[in-house]
Amino acid sequence: MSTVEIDSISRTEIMIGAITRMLQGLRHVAVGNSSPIPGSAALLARALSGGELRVSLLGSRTHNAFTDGGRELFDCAAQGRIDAFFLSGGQIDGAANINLVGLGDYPQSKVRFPGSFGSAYLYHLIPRVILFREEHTPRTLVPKVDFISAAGTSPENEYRPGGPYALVTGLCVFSFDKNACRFRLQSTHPGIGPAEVKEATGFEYAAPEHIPTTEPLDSAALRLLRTEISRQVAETYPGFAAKTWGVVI
Amino acid sequence: MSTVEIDSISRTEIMIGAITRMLQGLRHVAVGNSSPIPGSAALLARALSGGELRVSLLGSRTHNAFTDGGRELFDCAAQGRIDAFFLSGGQIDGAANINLVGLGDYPQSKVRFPGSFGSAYLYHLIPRVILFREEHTPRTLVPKVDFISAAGTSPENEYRPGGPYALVTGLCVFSFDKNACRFRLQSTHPGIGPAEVKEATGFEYAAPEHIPTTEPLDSAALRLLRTEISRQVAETYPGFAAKTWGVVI
Amino acid sequence: MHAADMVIGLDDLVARIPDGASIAIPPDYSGCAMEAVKALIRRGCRDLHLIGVPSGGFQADWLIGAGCVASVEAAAMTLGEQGIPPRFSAAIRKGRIAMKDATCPAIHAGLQAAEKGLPFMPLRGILGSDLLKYRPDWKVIDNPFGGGDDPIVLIPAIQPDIALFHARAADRNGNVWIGVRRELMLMAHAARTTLVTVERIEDADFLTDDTMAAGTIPALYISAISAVPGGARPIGLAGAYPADTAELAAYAAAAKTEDGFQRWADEAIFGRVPA
Amino acid sequence: MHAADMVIGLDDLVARIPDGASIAIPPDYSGCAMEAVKALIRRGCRDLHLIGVPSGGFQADWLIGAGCVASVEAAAMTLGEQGIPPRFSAAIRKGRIAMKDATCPAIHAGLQAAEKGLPFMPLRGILGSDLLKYRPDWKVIDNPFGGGDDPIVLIPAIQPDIALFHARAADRNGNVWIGVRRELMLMAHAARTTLVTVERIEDADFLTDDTMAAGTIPALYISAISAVPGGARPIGLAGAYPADTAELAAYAAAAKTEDGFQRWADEAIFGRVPA
Repeated sequence: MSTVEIDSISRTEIMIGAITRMLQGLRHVAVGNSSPIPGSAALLARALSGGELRVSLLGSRTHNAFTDGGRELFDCAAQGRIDAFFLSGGQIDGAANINLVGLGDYPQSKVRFPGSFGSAYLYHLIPRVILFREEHTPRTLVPKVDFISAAGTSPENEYRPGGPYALVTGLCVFSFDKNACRFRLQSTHPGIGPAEVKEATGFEYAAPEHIPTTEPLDSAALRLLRTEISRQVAETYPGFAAKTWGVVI
Repeated sequence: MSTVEIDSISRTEIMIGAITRMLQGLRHVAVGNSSPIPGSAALLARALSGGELRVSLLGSRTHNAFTDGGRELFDCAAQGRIDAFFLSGGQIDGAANINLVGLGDYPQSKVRFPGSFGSAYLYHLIPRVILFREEHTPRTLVPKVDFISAAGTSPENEYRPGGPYALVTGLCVFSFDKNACRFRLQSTHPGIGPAEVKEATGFEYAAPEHIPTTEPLDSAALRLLRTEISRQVAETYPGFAAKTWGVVI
Repeated sequence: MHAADMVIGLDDLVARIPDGASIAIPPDYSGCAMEAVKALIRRGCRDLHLIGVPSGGFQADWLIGAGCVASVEAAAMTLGEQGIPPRFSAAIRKGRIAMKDATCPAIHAGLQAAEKGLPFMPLRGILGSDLLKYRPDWKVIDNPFGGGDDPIVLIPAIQPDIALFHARAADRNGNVWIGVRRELMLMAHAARTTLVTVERIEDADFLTDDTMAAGTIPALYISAISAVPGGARPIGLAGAYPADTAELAAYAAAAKTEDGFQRWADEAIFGRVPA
Repeated sequence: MHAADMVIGLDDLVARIPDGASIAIPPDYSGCAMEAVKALIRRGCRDLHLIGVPSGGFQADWLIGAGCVASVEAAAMTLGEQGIPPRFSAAIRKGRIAMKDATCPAIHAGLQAAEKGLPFMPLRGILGSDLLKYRPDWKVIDNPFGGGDDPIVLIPAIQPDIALFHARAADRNGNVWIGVRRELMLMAHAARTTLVTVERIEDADFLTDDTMAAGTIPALYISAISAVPGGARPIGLAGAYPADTAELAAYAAAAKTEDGFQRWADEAIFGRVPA
């Protein structure tokens, strides 16, 4: 195992830091497949909580306590035992709809994404669903998704204990306002201004006059992330850990 | 372990023999709790089949292959993987309705039976349900049960791959005619005549002119039952095995 | 929660069961927390709603005899070869407890609905049974996937306040090994609070052992654990110790009358030496 | 059936999969019968309906690339860190396969309905998703237990003709140990025919060992078994051997084009030495 030098905090680490903060005080967060940034944040948040936070990292063989097969995550969510989860999207729109299926007409998508996974269900059942997408461009954050894998909001009468809480990108953090059914710019990452975010965002969102900078991880947390946590991440996401921290297992 | 002498074939063994014959050629039979006579028959049929017949003996720790908890029997039945099952009743009526709940008005039964167990479900799903009741009297075989735990027949439109196949008592064997919705006297046990059966039966049934005698187990099968099988039975039904064969474990 | 906080004394464990709670208990052949039931009776618990998963046996009869029970939902009440639970049968005759008669798969279906956060689960069979008549909470709809005229029963979710059972072992993290007794896992998934007594607490992590993990309920679903060696006596515990059939028969005989039950309880539960 | 008759050669095993069969396969992290999939491709199998439980990965992409697949139902198709399965994505673009997009719990619910012999299972969520638009087989009803105006989705049963997977071990009676990978048990319960490759066949009876039994699929649900050591390579098998990431990456790179896939298949599947 070797670790390369990292001079300063990376964009990925800013995203991890922002998500880590959203998990404070929770009891149990689950992380799906193909979610290395949230996975890193969850493992870091667990370490910072002194073990109070449970993390179920799907696809991991060691950070996954489930013993009832593939269905357990979904049952567990419906039981109200999962406080937070993470979803991404090939496209995400201003009403927090996400598209994990493809671009263009369905089903013969001109660009096909992997598919909806559990999003159409978990988005409705887990109270704090954190959206994440590193690429923040008008191509990914669009006015309206081509295919709704999972809907951002639901009519009042529908059973929906869960829903979107925030959207973390490579440029900023949005919170989601369920009543207004739109995002609100919460903070911009170090070195990024509100104008850059506006330029890069394909949907309308609320923005207060004063927008703070996304607070980076403090140096102790950053050190923890780059040492112990990065190695935990590498077990499930070897490619990601190698690219981000030079961790090779 | 000790075995007492038994001079001749007992009524219980006649019942076991009659049931054993009904299990020939089947792939899988399950036996519920509180079913020592069918359990003995199933274990004997398995031995006679040279292991072709699978037996799932609920309540047994060794003759029970289920690994998915209490629900597995019911799921397995619905999958069509169980060919035969056994039900009894505090009362059984001429339409093959069974009462496992109690006598008199419900719910304040003047005599309370244990309850319906899985009968209301399994009776509908398992093709060959064999009813058994050692006590053959107008008190147990009645014109109409006080409470229908599980219905003998269903309207044509209802989903019902399963249902009653026969009724084995201490006096005789009835087969069940689904179209006529009534029992038919198939054979009387050695030493019992049709008149005795008629006297003892509270419901109407069809009876052909010539009624054969229930064929007892041949001596090899009887020997097997009294030796190896009786010890297997004792694991789950120690009281029954002690009473019937003097087997003490 | 830290695993260390999960392990508590038996009296503290049963203190988590409020009067009036709905409480799911396993059948006699699964893993019965008999010592916990005794402690619950000593506490003078009242108005429980018992849910037999799917049936009730000695535990239920003890609780009914001691006046702890207002109502029961079960597919059957049985002491196995010892016959009908005598205190249950007397309570029914006198109308002292309310009985919701069910059928085994309906109990499993209701718990699975709760496990899945669903309002109901469909279930085949049952049609034509008088059970349906007395269960207005069970509904019949026409199968939306059928050709019409295909009635099917829907069973509403059963979410117990408490699941209470006994198991062979817990580990240092609060994971509980139950082996093939998956109905205990179902109970833990479905219930709001899961209380477990175990033979022993091992200094191990069952979840890191592939073989043990397969039969383990993760601590996530466990609220509190007490170490109670012999906690399933006299019912017995598979793989640990057999039933004490003499003691079970003695109970069944004694409990035939209310006085007999009281004398039995005085000695067996309250530890009072008979005069 | 006698256990001895259950153990057959790999070619005989895949001969049980008829052209046109619906076949359930596990996700890459569970237990994938990669060698069996190769044998199926060598046989020239056609018109399969693949069911990803709940997703499809390398197995699915190999079969699609080799022209064995008519349609796919899955919640996702992914090679994990290797991205989108390239032959799947090309087949979609060209309209060569029919895709039934699902969501993970809907696949599990459909299989559980089949496991229970039910026509359907209810499932929360999904409302508002375009998945519903393209799944006329999914129905929405008003929850009969709600106060009215509480729509809920019903998922029809998914009963695969075949379940195909790889596991660590079978015993001499045909019981298969799968540990915590209970989705394999669900597949075996739900499918008409279950075909399994295993690392080894042990001279043991897993069901008589309390610890092993907890993670065992009884032979009752298993149709045939082949002993294929390394049968999950290059995906890997938990507790046995890791993924061969270099080989997986090489596949993902090669399969970007149809020609690249053919060259890869010639060598990796048909064992032809490249010219």
